[in-house]
Amino acid sequence: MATATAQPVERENYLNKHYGVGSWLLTTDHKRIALLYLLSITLFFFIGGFFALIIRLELLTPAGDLVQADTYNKLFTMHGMVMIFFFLIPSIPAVLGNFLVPIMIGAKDLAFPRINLLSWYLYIIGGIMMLHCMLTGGVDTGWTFYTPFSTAFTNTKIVEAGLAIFVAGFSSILTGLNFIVTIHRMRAPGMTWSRLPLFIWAHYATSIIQILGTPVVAITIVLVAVERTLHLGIFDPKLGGDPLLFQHLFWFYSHPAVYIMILPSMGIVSEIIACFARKRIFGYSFVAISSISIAVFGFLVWAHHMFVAGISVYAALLFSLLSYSVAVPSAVKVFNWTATLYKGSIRYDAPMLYAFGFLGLFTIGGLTGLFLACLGIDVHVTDTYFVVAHFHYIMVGGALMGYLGGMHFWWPKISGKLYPEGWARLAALIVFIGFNLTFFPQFILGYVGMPRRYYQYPQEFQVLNVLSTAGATVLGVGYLLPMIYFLWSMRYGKPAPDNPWNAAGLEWKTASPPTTYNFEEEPVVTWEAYNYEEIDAGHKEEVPVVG
Amino acid sequence: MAVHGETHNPALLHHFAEPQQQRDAASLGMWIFLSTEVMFFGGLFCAYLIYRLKFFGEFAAASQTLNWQLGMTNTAVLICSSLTVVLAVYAAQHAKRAMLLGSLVLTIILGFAFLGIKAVEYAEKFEKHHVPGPSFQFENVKVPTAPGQPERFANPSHAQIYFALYFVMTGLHALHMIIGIGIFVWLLLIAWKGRLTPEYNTPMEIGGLYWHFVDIVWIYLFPLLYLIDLRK
Amino acid sequence: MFDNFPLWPDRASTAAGNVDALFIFLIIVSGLMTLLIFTAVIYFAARYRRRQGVPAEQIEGSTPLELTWSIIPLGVFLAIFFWGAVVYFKGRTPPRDSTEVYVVAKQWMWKLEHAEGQREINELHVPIGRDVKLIMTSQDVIHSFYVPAFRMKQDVLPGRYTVAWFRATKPGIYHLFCAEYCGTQHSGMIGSIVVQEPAQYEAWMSGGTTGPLSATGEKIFAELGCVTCHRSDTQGRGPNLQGVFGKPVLLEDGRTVTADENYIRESILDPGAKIVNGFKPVMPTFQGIVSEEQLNALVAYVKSLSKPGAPGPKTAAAATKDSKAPTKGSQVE
Amino acid sequence: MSEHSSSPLTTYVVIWIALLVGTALTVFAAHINLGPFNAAVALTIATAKALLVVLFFMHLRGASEKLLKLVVISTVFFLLILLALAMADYGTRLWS
Repeated sequence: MATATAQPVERENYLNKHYGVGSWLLTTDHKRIALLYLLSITLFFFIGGFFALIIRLELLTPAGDLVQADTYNKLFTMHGMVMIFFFLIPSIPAVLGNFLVPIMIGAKDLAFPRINLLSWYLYIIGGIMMLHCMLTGGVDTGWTFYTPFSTAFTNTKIVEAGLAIFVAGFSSILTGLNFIVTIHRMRAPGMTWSRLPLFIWAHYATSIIQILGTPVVAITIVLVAVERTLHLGIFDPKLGGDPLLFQHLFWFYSHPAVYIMILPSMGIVSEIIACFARKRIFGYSFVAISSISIAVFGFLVWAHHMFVAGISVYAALLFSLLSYSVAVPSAVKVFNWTATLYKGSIRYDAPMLYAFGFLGLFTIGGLTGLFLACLGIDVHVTDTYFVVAHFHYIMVGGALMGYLGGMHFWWPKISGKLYPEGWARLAALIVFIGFNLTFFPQFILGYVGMPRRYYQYPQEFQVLNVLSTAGATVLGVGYLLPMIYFLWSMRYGKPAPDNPWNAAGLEWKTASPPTTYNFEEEPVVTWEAYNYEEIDAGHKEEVPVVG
Repeated sequence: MAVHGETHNPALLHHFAEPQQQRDAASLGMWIFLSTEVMFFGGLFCAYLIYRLKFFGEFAAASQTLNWQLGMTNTAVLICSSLTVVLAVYAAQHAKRAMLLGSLVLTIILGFAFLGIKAVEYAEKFEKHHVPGPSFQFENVKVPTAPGQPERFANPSHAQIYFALYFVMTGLHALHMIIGIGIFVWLLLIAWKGRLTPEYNTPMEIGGLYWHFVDIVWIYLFPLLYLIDLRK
Repeated sequence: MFDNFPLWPDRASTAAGNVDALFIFLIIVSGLMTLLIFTAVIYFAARYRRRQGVPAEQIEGSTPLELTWSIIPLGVFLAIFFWGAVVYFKGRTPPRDSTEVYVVAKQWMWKLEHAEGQREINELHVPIGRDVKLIMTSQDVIHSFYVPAFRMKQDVLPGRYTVAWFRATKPGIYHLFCAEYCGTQHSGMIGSIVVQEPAQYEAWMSGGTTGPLSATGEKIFAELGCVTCHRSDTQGRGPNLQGVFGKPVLLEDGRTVTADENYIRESILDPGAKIVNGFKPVMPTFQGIVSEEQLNALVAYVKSLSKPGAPGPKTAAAATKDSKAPTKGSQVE
Repeated sequence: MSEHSSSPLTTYVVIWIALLVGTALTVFAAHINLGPFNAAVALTIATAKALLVVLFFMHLRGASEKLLKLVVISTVFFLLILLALAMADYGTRLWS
């Protein structure tokens, strides 16, 4: 990240205040830590993406011809573990959240800057363990570690992968802890709860899940490791244990974990839509509260992953019913974003295109969630490509779309440079098309019955798989493009003004890039969030065009 | 690590406006960390609950091989240490140096006493082959039953699940004790150097919160592990 | 019989129609919702694109509107839930007089045994129009028995039985998949369900067999010496097993359980777990002594003792408690 | 936490004694036959002891704002969710 190239007259900012490797590796500046995260999660994203590429290539033909069955099993396992624990969960909170949460509430830093740095180091230690595990054999259980396969049957590196996730989990916990304390204790004068940007509300809700959910999966992994090394019978039916207990404990975290990925993305979309429609978000308080209710209700629904796993019929009924309780606040959000567009003054800059993309993909992902929560349908489609398509629509279509939208929206603030707008719009379009081409066929594939985690499959599934692989190629290009032009812009991009979008929010009231302590003097907030009416009244002239 | 622009209060980190804000942040941070800890143990309690209901007889039989007198002693030891901790916090807030140092030393001694007793118990498990794993033995142990009911022998593999949970739960708790003692040794060190003052004693306060939490975990572990079905 | 590009799976069981109807309903509902949202987004985006001198109109929000779009979806969701629950409940409750097939899954094959004694591997012959109940267990890891054409899936767990059922409606050969990831050859753990007309099926059934599964079970029952304690009178050291299956059993600790397949299985492998009231826990465990197949045969035998034609009066301790014990399966714990 | 409200030393000693008495009571109750209530009694006493520690030793009672109380209550809530919903499966498995 040797960014700030010497330019003649440059303001002092967080990028150029100190130089040298040490000034980065020992930094406690939340913005620099965010960039450390950005670098590392991008690395893991491309590692995970590389696995996905080979998976899709293998599935071009029904026969298992490109790789061995064992290799394929390791590929999808590593793809899942890397993408979930080392990309999606840290992506928005640890990069954009880290960068923006303190600035948006008018603080100089997170409450515990050194713990923030510790989080990154834990993440890196976990990441290195994961890489080491992958390079020396890998794991083949699927990211779900189901027992007794993981504890008694596979001979791959379960314990090491488990420990990597355990360590990365503590990184996630500490990030969440830092956010909650920061949001409670570090708000600038006048920044009341009802004036908080929805991005902050979303991160607050995310942090609740990180703090309460992650430890449960951590201890579950410990139990798996103990069981695997000593064969105590905790999850082994031969010794009286119950493999379903593992699934309960695992999904207690791993279902809410989906909301760790999607909630911050929803926060970003709220910011973008408000800015590019020049409006206060319709039903601000409902959108804010829906974030919290998604986090809370998210803990009540985990066993909908287990409808055919052998749980009691009555528990299945209960969990199915509860699952719909999460659907309501999600629907409320979508309706409110749509309503915000009404009578707005809408521009289609790249971040807004990503937000539109998010709306479309999340709607489809969310609605197919209704299918899976519905007991009668779930029996048929669970563990098929229908599920694969559904969660990719949420976690890639939703979370990643939001992440990219956010990266574009705040890139001028983060780097102080403008990216090429035309390329960015093109990339948004390519991602949207490529994504649908990749994953929509998988819904059909699932309903006609192709089980997931199959490395060879019956002939009749081939056409849909070829379509999916073709889409993945397009999607891959779409993901590469932003990385290229972001890097390009760091050197050749035009310097960004402090507020290129004329956006509301404290982060736009400081310099681009901000100074080390974010603000020259502590801001005092006297306005509501998304006060676009005042902003636009103040700027009678046309909004400056970017790019 | 922090870069101080104007150094008026060395303990106040640069990004806080005032000491009060810093204290409140630290204490909230600790409480939230304890939430995480509760859920960390929570997964184990969930496993315990389900297997206790499933294998009640074996759990009772296995529980009764434990020495509840030692368990009770350890509970008392921890409760006493909680008192010394709270006295240490009080002393730090009221600038009573001798009381502060004394309470900290006592806390550390009590912490070691707890671990010592625990070590005695663990040693006994090794001798009796009650450590789960290849050498585990639990043959011909009768399940406690009410008078008049037929007797039966405990299923060793189900008893093993009890001991697995026993070792994971108490082991994790002991690990927390060891970390707690580490924290208190550090507190003793900075108290010795006179860095805990009525104005600035946040480390003492949040270190105390942690210690009390570890105490509370034991308050639950004691009856759940040591006192199953003793009446028969 | 497979097209190269199917958009809809074969519909070959009574459940398939129900699931498809619900699925189509859901497609319509979610299609309408998607249409509504997409139309609104696209229309607003076009209609209210930025124009010089036309500022956005600030709208705070509207509580009635919020309530409307919370409550209406909630109502729709509840309707979906109820319909789904009904379909699920039907799919989980095997009809009483089903033909039984015992399934043993292992890495990476399906072993199936008809109650009549026919054994098959990775292939299951069934007639149309008859309810077939699958009693499944696994020798190693978790598998899942999945027949897309029947819209039926059930995980198969080691250490216990799980149950599923179907009634085939259309002759043909359908896929049987393992749907729960189970190791290296997971995707090779596939087979076929051969659905035949009753006449063809009978012809197939008359092929070589070692006799009904319950007869095999009876033989094992004698060989292992079970019969010395579980006598068909009240004098045995163990309960008389005549007519026990499917009935509630009063245990020595006062609980009542229903004697289903899992209960019989547990009683063989872990006899001390649930002791029938009035008996001593003297039975040794058969864990590691009987194979999964033998276990299935024993279960089939015990069940056969409760068939209407089975001999012997209901004299077992369990049976005498019938009148007192609640008839519905009651809860344990 | 905010205004450093330390309870007077006598309170600490009283709580300490109460905790020791609670421990003795737990052991005593475990030795008499209360049928299924043994576990309930043990857990009730443990919860009472935990409450004493949280309220007095951890100064939750004197905390000036509701936030810390909310943290404690919601943590307990989510722990109970984990236990209760897991039991919703295990407790009803034998019904069908």
